Amino acid sequence: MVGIVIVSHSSKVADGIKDIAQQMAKDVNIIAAGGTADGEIGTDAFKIQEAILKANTGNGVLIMVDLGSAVLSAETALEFLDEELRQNVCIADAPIVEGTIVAAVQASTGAMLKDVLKTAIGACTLRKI
Amino acid sequence: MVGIVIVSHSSKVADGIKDIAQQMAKDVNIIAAGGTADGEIGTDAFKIQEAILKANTGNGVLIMVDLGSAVLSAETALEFLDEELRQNVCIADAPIVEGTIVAAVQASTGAMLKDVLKTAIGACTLRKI
Amino acid sequence: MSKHVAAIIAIGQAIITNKEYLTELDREIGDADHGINMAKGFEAVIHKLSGLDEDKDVGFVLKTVAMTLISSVGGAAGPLYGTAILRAAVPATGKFELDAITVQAMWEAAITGIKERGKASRGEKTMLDALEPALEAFSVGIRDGKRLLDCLNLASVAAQNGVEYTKTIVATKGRASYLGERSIGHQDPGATSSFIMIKALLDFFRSQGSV
Amino acid sequence: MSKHVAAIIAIGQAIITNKEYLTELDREIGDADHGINMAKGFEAVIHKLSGLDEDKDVGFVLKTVAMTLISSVGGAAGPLYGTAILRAAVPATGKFELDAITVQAMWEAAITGIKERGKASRGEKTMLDALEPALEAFSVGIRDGKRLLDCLNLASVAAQNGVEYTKTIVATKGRASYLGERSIGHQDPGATSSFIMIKALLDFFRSQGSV
Ligand SMILES: Nc1ncnc2c1ncn2[C@@H]1O[C@H](COP(=O)(O)OP(=O)(O)O)[C@@H](O)[C@H]1O
Ligand SMILES: Nc1ncnc2c1ncn2[C@@H]1O[C@H](COP(=O)(O)OP(=O)(O)O)[C@@H](O)[C@H]1O
Ligand SMILES: [Mg+2]
Ligand SMILES: [Mg+2]
Ligand SMILES: [Mg+2]
Ligand SMILES: [Mg+2]
Repeated sequence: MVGIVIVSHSSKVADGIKDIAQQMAKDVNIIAAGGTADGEIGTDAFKIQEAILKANTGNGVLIMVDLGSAVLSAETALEFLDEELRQNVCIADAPIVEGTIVAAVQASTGAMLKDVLKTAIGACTLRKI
Repeated sequence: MVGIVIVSHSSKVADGIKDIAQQMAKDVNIIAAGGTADGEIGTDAFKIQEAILKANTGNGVLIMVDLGSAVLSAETALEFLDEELRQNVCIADAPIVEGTIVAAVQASTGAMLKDVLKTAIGACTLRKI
Repeated sequence: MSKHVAAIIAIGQAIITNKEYLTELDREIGDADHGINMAKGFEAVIHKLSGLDEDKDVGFVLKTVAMTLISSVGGAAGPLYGTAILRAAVPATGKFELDAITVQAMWEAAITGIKERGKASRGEKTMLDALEPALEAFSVGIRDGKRLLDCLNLASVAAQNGVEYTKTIVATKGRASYLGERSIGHQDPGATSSFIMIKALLDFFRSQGSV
Repeated sequence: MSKHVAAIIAIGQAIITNKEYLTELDREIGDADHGINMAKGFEAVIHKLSGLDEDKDVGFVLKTVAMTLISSVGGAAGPLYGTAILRAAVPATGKFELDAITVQAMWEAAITGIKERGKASRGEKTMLDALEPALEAFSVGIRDGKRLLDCLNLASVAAQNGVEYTKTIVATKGRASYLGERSIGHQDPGATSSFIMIKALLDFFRSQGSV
């Protein structure tokens, strides 16, 4: 199954999204990587790198991010990965809460990374009301 | 200023979004209303109702939601409000993290509810990557 | 205890008995909490009703039930059943006994409430797929001059068929809609809890030998 | 302590001195943490460098600085300055003294790194609006055969002008872009920290009476 890393500036947000998504997709490897190393609001490329390694079980990893600056840290994390794994990780330009939930459900079916990514991106068009 | 209520199934998510948004808009009245009354994953219409009352300072309230079922609780909460306040509250069909942050920034300028709503909805089109 | 309170407690007990079952259904196409949510809600309801004065009319009791479910269920079912019961309370205001026509009006109001709240209609794999055919069967019974108990029996059978029907369709509302086509083959938890409640009401009246 | 380590510590001290100032700038058009982030980063850098062996070349030292900033800054500036310094480390690998040409190559690599990481270009109200004109001025100095210190002085003046320029433009990258037109009139915190670092480097070399 594709693994999922949740990169939020807030560790509470990342942890809570994991809780919600895991309810609907309990077998998916979802790793929260929120906040800075010292627990402040921010992101940490090394925490993200570690989370990617944990999330990967051989089928690639989707990274969900909250803001543009989370992308900066996530891309920096990618630079530190082995070339092979890096080819199998992508960052979703998708809403972090909504995207993670639908991506997790999709990943739970054993879908491939590119399809899980597509589903995450598609979350933007799901109406709530 | 328009107040903002954050309705997530997870209290961690709601609290964390408030933390992130408040950093960029410290004067905006942002109230987190996440989780059920007993702290589980879910939503609670009465908690939301209370949050709306707290968030309102006379210029209306924008409600941000994570999933469709949060909308059900939010709309139920609206039913319990006075007609006058209800006219001044709306639920945004917008990504909860991204929408709350941009809405908070917009609200901090003293913008009207309809403009804050529009900004929140527009968050879907903001590219991260 | 008034009969209407006893009836609601019977419904609650049926839900609590089926807590695991409903939760397992929700695990397949949702977030594995429907039984937990509903049982929590009805435990709160039973507790609340046990403290209620004897002399409350059906409308008042139902309002209490609705507010309690709304404040304790947590999932989509909370605002949905809560709104339904709030609406059903209106035609029952001031009443201590319900005739078939009043029950029909209450049921209609409940369904309208659910549809307004959930913006769903029949065929979307929700509780409506049990509740709406059940009301139709109930109404046929009334039209044919059947007793309330027999009308309820027709409703219960129709609800059960509705539950079976949900296995054949795609979910387009609620969480299960995230699964798209993969929701086919699974039975909707909300439709199932609706059926369980109708059946419990039927069994309660049967056990009373009444109506 | 090697001169390049001393230079970095001087830069770090300038950032730490300006912690409040940078944070206040970021309060206007961001999340009020740029000074906090950068000071935290350079405190970690200073601590890290104090434990480093004397015999490390500039490239090694810069890699250490970069990794430390990446792991401790927390804001966008962490991966941006971190990437910049990682890239700048490459032409400095194995070197213990830097000539103007190497510094120019390092600076170019740094800017390329920031642009790649941040997908920004000059005129978007970012650190690039200080760093890029500064490099241009530095390069003009080199072309004109100026000493490294004089080149750095030109760079510092250009960076300061760049900071002033950021007041006149709209932010289209990073957090400040959420403000749209309202970002005009405010000075970019990242451009400011870039200027502070260049100025600190200039002052350090001046105080050494060197280059
Ligand atoms: N929009 C809707 N309209 C009608 N019924 C709905 C709607 N959304 C969900 N439901 C019903 O609610 C049930 C799920 O309830 P529950 O598990 O308590 O909620 P949640 O999905 O929030 O966990 C579904 O099986 C379905 O019958
Ligand atoms: N995409 C980008 N490209 C270049 N510089 C950027 C970019 N995004 C932000 N910056 C710079 O980073 C500075 C903000 O840094 P900081 O406050 O540490 O980050 P954050 O916005 O995550 O809190 C901005 O003032 C700007 O100069
Ligand atoms: Mg559920
Ligand atoms: Mg639920
Ligand atoms: Mg900042
Ligand atoms: Mg920040």
